[in-house]
Amino acid sequence: MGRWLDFESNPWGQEVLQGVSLELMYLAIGLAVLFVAGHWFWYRSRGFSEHEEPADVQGSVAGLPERIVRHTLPSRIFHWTMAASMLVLLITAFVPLLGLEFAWVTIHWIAGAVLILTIIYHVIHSIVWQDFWSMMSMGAKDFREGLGHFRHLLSSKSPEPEKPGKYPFDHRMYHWGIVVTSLAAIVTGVFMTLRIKTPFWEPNAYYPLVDQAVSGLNELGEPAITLQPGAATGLVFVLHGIAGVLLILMVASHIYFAIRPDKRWFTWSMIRGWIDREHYLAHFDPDKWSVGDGTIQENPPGGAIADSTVSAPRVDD
Amino acid sequence: MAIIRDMIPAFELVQPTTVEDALAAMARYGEGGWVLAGGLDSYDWFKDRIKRPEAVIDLGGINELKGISNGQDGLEIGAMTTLTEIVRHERVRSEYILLADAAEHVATPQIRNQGTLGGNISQDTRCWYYRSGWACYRAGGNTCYAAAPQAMNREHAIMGTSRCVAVSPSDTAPALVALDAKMIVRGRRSSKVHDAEDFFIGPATDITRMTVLESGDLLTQINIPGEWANAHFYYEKVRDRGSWDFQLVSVAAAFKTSGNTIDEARIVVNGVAPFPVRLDAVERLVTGVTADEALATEAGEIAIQGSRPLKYNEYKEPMMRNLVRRAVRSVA
Amino acid sequence: MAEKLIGTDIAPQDLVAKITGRARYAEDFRADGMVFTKLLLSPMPHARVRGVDATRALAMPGVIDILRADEVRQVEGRPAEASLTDEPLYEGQPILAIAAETEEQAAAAIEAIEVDFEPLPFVLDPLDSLRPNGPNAYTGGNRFGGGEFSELKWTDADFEEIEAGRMPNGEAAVEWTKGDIDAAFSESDLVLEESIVHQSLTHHPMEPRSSMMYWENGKLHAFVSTQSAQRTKYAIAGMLNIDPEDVILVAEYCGGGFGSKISGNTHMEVPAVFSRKIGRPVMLRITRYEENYIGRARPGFQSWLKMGFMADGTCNAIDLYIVQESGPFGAGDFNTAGMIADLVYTPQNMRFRGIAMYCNTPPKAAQRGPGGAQIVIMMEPILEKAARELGLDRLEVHLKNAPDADVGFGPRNSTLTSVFAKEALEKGAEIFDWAGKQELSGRREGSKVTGIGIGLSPYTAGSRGYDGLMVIRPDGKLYVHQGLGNLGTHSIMDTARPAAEILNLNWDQVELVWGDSSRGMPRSSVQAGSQTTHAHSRANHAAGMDARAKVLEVAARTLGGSPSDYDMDNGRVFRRGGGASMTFAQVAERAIELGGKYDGHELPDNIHATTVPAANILAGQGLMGVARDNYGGSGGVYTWVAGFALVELDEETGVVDIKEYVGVTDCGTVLHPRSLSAQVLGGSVQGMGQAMTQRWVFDPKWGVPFANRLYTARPPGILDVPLDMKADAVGIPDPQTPVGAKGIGEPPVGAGGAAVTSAVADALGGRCLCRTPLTPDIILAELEGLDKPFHLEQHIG
Amino acid sequence: MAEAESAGLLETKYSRRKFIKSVIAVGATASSAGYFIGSSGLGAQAVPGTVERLITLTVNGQQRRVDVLPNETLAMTLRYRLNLTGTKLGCDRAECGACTVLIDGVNQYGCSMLTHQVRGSSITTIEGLENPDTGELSLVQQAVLEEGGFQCAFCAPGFIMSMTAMVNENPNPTRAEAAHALSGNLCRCGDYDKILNCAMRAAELARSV
Repeated sequence: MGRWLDFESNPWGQEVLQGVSLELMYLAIGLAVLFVAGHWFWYRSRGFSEHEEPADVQGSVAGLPERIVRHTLPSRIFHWTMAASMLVLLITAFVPLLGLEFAWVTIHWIAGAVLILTIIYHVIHSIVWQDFWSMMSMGAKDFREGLGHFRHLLSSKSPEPEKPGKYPFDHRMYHWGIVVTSLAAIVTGVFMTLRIKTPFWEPNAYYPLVDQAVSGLNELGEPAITLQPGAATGLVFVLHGIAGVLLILMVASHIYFAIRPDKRWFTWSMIRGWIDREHYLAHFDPDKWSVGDGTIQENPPGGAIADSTVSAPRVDD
Repeated sequence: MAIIRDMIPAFELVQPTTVEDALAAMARYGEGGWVLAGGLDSYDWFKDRIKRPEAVIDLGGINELKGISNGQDGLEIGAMTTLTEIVRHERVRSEYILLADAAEHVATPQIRNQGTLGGNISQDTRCWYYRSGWACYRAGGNTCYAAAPQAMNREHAIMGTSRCVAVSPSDTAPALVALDAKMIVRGRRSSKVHDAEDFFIGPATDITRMTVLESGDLLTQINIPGEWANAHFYYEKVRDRGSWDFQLVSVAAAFKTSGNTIDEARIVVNGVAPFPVRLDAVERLVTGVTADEALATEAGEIAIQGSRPLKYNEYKEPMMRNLVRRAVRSVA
Repeated sequence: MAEKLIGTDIAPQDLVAKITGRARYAEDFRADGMVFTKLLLSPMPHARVRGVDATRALAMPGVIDILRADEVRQVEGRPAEASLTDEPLYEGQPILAIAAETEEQAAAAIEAIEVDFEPLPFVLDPLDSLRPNGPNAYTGGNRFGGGEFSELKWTDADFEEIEAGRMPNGEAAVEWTKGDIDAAFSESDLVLEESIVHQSLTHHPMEPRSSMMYWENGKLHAFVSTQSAQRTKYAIAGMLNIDPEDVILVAEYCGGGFGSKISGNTHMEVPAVFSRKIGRPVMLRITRYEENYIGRARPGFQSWLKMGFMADGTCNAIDLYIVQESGPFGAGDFNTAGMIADLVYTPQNMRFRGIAMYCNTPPKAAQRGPGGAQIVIMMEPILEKAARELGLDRLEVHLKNAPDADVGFGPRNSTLTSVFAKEALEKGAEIFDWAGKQELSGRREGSKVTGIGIGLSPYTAGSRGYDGLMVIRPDGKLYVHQGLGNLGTHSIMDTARPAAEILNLNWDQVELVWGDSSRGMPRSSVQAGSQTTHAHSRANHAAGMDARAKVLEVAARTLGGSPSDYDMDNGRVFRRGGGASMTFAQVAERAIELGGKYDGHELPDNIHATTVPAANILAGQGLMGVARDNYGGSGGVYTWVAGFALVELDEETGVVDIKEYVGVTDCGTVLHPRSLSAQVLGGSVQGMGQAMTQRWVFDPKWGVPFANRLYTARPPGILDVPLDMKADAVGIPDPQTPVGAKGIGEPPVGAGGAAVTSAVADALGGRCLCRTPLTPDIILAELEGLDKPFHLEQHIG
Repeated sequence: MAEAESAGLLETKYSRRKFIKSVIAVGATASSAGYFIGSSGLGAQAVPGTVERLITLTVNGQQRRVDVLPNETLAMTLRYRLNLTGTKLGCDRAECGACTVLIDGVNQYGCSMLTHQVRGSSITTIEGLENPDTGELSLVQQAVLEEGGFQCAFCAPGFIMSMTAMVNENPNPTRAEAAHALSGNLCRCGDYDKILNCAMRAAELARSV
C-alpha cells in the first residue's frame, strides 16, 4: 500500500492519509501507453484491416435515409465542451507534476466548474431528450452481448456476435466508467476547492463536512472527537487522485479508439452527427436501434438523416 | 514516531573549494544534498529535525563566490558575500545605498557577519505552521493551516497567494528587485541569468519553493546593473522589535528623478506576499509626474488594490499603503 | 574608621568570575560517566497515554533506559504538575524520558518511541471554558475545590453582556467588597467602563532550567539553576522523600528566574530519579523550545473595570472583575491584582470578583510582580484617561489617589510598614521634568506624535523571621554564609553589608560563602516576592549583632574588664581609650578554645530547625554569629516605583519608539545604588517588553503555541528601550527595620509597563486600547478604524 | 485566465525555464518502465571530499586537537569537548547572543556554525580575553568591572565578546552606535542601560591606551 498512497503526520503527530503518490500517476501514464501500443500491435497481428471497414450490406435499405443521425447538435456541443474541460483538467493536474510549472490551480478549478455545468446539462438532456436507458441499461442480456462480442474479438473461430443497439456494450461500460470516475473527481474536487480561496469564498482548511478535527469547540459548541483530524481530508485527496489517474487511462484509450482508422467513420458521427446507412446496417441491429419511423428528420445539406430518438416526440432544442 | 526538536541529525559534510567541486557534490547527492551558505536558515531546519540531508555541502570554502567587484557598469556581488561586507562596502554605500540599507536591517550584527546575500534571498519562508513541520501544502501536504478561518495569520500574506499564504521573509530581496538585479544560477552544464523579479516564484507556480532554485542549481552571483546607480532610493522596514525580527511590511524603491519629477520608478514591497511584490500599477502612475502629497496618497491607494487580507493581517493594507506613500513622498 | 558600606557602589564579588567565563551555571558542570536524558513532549494539548512501545528505542546504540510517569512523584489531591505524566494537560508537557550515552542517541531513541495517544477535549481560552457547554481543561471539569473537580459555567445572558462590552455577572470564585460601590458610583462625577485584556507571557530567563545530578554514598549531588538555594535543597528532598541532609545542592549561579525557578523546578526530579535508577550522573539539558513549555508563564487576564471619579480626580469607586488564564495547575495572580488595585487607587468603595480558569496551556507561575504588574499596566491608562476628561494634570490625579502610611487595603484591610509613594512620584516628576514636558504631550511632527505617561507600581518587598549565620575564622576574616540563590539581583552580596558595618570591617575583610549546601546554609527566604533585601539585611544584622556581642565578650574574658569597655574597628577589638587589643584572628582562636556559644557548639534556641545542621557544620571553625531576625514589625512591607515615559508614535506605521524613561523608587534605605538602579531599570525594561512586544499565540484548532522561541516570543532588545534611562530612590528608611532597606525586584515591572501604556494612550489622544501588547498592527488598526478581528480573546495574533 | 487569487494585480510567476522533465509520451514509458524494473540504485561509492573527524582548532591562541562530528556546532564543541563552558547556550537558534564568540575577530553566534566551518579561523571565547600569563583582564572586562555591569550575567560572555569586536572596529562610538553594535545580544534581566555604560567605558579605555 505504501507505494501508492502517501501518509503524513497531522499536527498532533498521528499518521493520516495524505494523498496518492506520484508513482500512481507514472503507473497510469505507463499503462495507458502500454495499452495503446499493445492494442495496436495485437490488432495488426490479428490481420484485421487497417483502414475503414467495408460496409457489407445485409439488411434491406428500404425506408432508411442515407445518413443516420447518431448524435444531435446539442449532444455534440455537450461532448466537445466536456472533452475540452476534461483535457484542461488533466493537463493542469498532471503537467505541473511532470515538471512544466505554471499557475494551474485556478485554471483547474474553473475547468472543473465548466465540467460540472456541462454534466448537469447532459444529465437533464439525456433524461428528457435522449433514450436514457439505451446507454445506461446493464441487464443480463447486455452482458451476454458484450461477452459474445469480446469472445469473437479474441478468436475468429467463435461465432459471429449478434449486432448491438445504438450503444454497443463496450460503449456503455465505458460510459459507466466515465460517470463513476468523473463524478468521484468532481465531488472530491468541489470539497478541495471549497478549502482554498476563490473569488466566491474564503479559504477554510477545516471545511465542516470534510474534516471534523478536534477543535475544542466544534460548530455545535461541544467537544468533538471523531476520526483522526486530517484523515477525512486525506481520503478526499486520495479519491480525487485515484479518479484523476483513472481518467488518464480512460481518456487516453477513448482518444486512441477514436483516432483508429477503422473506427473513423464512427468518430465522424461525433463531429458531423451522422453515420452512413451502410455502416448502420453493418454494425447495428435495426430492431434495437430503429431509425426509419417516418418522423420528419432535419435535413442537413446533401441528404436526409433520421434522428435516433425513439420515444418522446421531437422537440427542437 | 514521536517528535523531538533541537538536535541536528547526523549528516556528511562536504567542503568544496571551487564551484565545480560544489556542483559535482550537488549532483552526486541529488535530493539528499543540502547547500549551506551562512546557515542561519538551514540550522533551524536541521535542529528541528524536519530536514535531514544525507550530506551538507558547505560553500564557505569557495572564495570565488565571495567579494564585491566592479561589473561592466554596475557591481558583481558573490553569493557568499556576507551582509556586513555589503553594508560596509564603499561603492555599495555611495551608489546603491538602497541595498546597504536593506542589508543593515537584517536581524542582528552577528547574523549579518555570518549570513550571506545569496542565503538571504534564497531562504525559506518563516510561516510558523510550515516551520513547525506541519504537513501543509508547501511541505507537500493537502492543507494550508494558516489560511483557516480561525488561524493565527498576523504575519501572513494579503496578496499573491495560491493556497499557501506565507510571505517572503527576505530583507534584501525587495531592494534587489528595485535595483533590477540579475541572479546568476549555475547548473552542471548550464548557467542561467534571472531577473530578480523572476528569481522569486509564487505558490501558484510551485508551492514548495520560494525561488527558482532546484536541487542541482547553485546561485553564484548577484549583478547590480549600473542603470539605477545613484538613483533616489527609499527603504523602510516595519517590525515589532528593533532587531532580529523579520518585516511585517517593508518597501524598497528606486526613482530616477529630475528635480522632484519622477522619470522612472521601481517600487517593491515585501512581507505582504509569498514573493517581493513589484508595484507595476504604481510605477506607471508616478512615472513622468511631479511627486507631491496627492500623488503619494494616490500611489498608496493603488498599491493595495486587489489585496485580500486574512483574519489577523488586515493592518498590512494601511501599513503597505503608508509605506508606499512615504516612498513617493520622499521624492517631493 | 571602616569604610561606609551601605549606600556605596561595590562590584559584587562574583563579577570577575561572571565576566571571565569561570562562573559555572547548572549546565556547565560535568561528572565522570555522565549520560544525557531527553524528554518526550506531548504533541497534543490534552490526551491520555494508552500505551508506550519503546522496544525499538531501548535497543538502539548507546541507549541506557527509559523513565516513566509511574516512577516519579504524582501529586494527589490537587491539580499539580508531575515531572512526567501519562495524561498530558498541555502541548509540550513531558511524558517520559530516555537516557543515553550522548544526546544525539537519546534524541534518536525518543523519535523511535511509539506512543498511543487518545486525544481528549481541550480549551485554550478561559471564556470558552465558561461558555455554556464549553470544553473543560480536565475531563472532570474546569474548577477544583474540596478535593474534587466540578464544572462552573456562565449563562448565555452573561455572554450577551460581554458581547455588548459590559461587565458580566457570572459566578465568581473570589469576591470581596468595601464600602458601598452603588452609592459611590451614583455620586461619581465621572464613571469609566472598560474591558481590558492582558496577555500571558513566558518568563524566558536567559538560562534554560537545565540540571545535572548524581548519587554518591547515598547522597544526591544536585546541580540546579534556582533562584533560592537553601529552600531548593528542601524542595528536592521533599520531591524524593529523602532526608534533606542527604541532598547536596550546588547552585553557584542562576541565569535569571523571574519567579519561574523560585525553588528549582518541577522537572529537576527527572535527573534525580533517573541517576538513582541507572547509577550514573544524568544531565538534563533543557532547550529554549522546552523552556517555552515547562519554563512557566505569567497568567493573562480578561477583565472588566468600572471606575468612579470625583471632579477633583479622587477615585471613589472601583468595580473589578478578573478572569485568569491559569494554565492546567492554577495561579494566584488575580487575587493579588485585586488587592493592588485597592492599594494604588485607595477608592474607599470597591468590589472585586475573580475566577481562575484551568486551560490546556503551559503552566503558570509567579512572574516578577505577579498580578501587580498586570493590573497597573491595565489600570494606569484608565486613571490618566479620567484625569484628561476631568481636565486635571495627570500627575496631580496620581498624587491625589496614591496612599499614605495609614492605608488599609484588600479584603482584610491590611496595613503597611511605610509608604512614600507620593515622594517617589514627586521626585520622579522632577527628574523627568513632567511639568516642562506638558507641551510635548500630543505634539505632532510629521507622522510622529509624542506621548508622556506615568505608571505607579507597588509590590511586596519584605518578610521577617529568617536566620543569619556567619563565622569569624582564625584568618581574621568574616565569612557570611548565605542560603540565598545567586539569581542576579546582587542581594546575595549586598545583604551582608549590615553585618560588616556592625563589626566595623572593610569589605575586603568579608568573604561570602554561597552556592553549596554542604558548606552550611541558614534558614533563608525564597528569592521571590522581592523580600530578600529586607529579610536578609535584618537576618544578617541580627547575626552581626550576635557576633559583635561575642567578640566583645571574648575580648573582656581574655583581656579583662567588661565587654562595654571595648570597641572594634578594621578587624581589631581594643579597650576604649587605648590599651590592650586583639585581632579578630586571635578572637577566633580564643572563641574556639572557649567553645560553647562562642564557636557555635551551643546555639540560640529560637533559630530555625533547618539552620541547626548548617551551624553544626561550622561549629568550632571560629567565632560564630548566628541569630534569628527577631526585630518584628507589623503590617506588610511594600516598595513603590513611579515610572515616567516619553514615547514617539508613528501614526503611519503604528511603530512606537520609547524615547525616555525615569524610574524613582521608595524602597527604604538603598544598600547598593548601582544594583538598585539595575533592578529599577531592569524591571522596567521587562515591563516595557510586556507592554509592547511579548505575547502568546496559539492555533485554536490544534491547541499548539507558536510564540515558542525567543524570536517569536519577542522579549525586548537593546534597541526597544531608551538609550539612556534614569533611576533614583527616595531613600527614606523603613521605620520598622533596623537597616531601613526594603526589597526592589518586582515593583519596577508594573511601573515601566504602565508608564509606556499610559504614554501610548497619550500619543493616541487619550484613546486607551485596553489590550497588551501594543504591537504596530493593533495601534495602526485603531488609527485606521479597521474593525478588530478579536474582542476579548487571549493568545491571538 | 485571470488569476482569481490576486485579482489580476499580480501576474503569476510563469517560468518556461524548465520544460517538461520527461516528454509526455516517451518519457512516461521510460520512467514507468523504470518503475517496473525498480530504480537502479547507484552504487554508493566512497564519496571523496567529506571531512575527517580529528581536526585542529585555534581557540584562544592555543592549538586544540579535537574529534568533531560533521554536524557538530562550535558552541557544543567548545562546551562539551574543550570544556570551555564560558560560551553559553541561551537558545541554540541565533535568537539571543549568549553564545557569541569571535571568529577572526568578528562576533558571530557559536551555536549557528559548524565547528568544521571554522577549522582555519582563530576562535576567541570569553575565557580567551584575559592575559594568559598575568591573568590581567582585557580593557572591556576592566570597563565592565568598573561599571559593575550585568545582573545574572548569563548573557555577559556574549555581550563582552560583542563589545570587544565593537571596540576593535569603532573605538569612538556614540551611545546609539554602541546599542546597534550590541543589538544582537539579548539581556532578560533588562540591564541594557548599565551594559551601554560598560560599552562606552570600554571604548574610552580603548581610546586612551
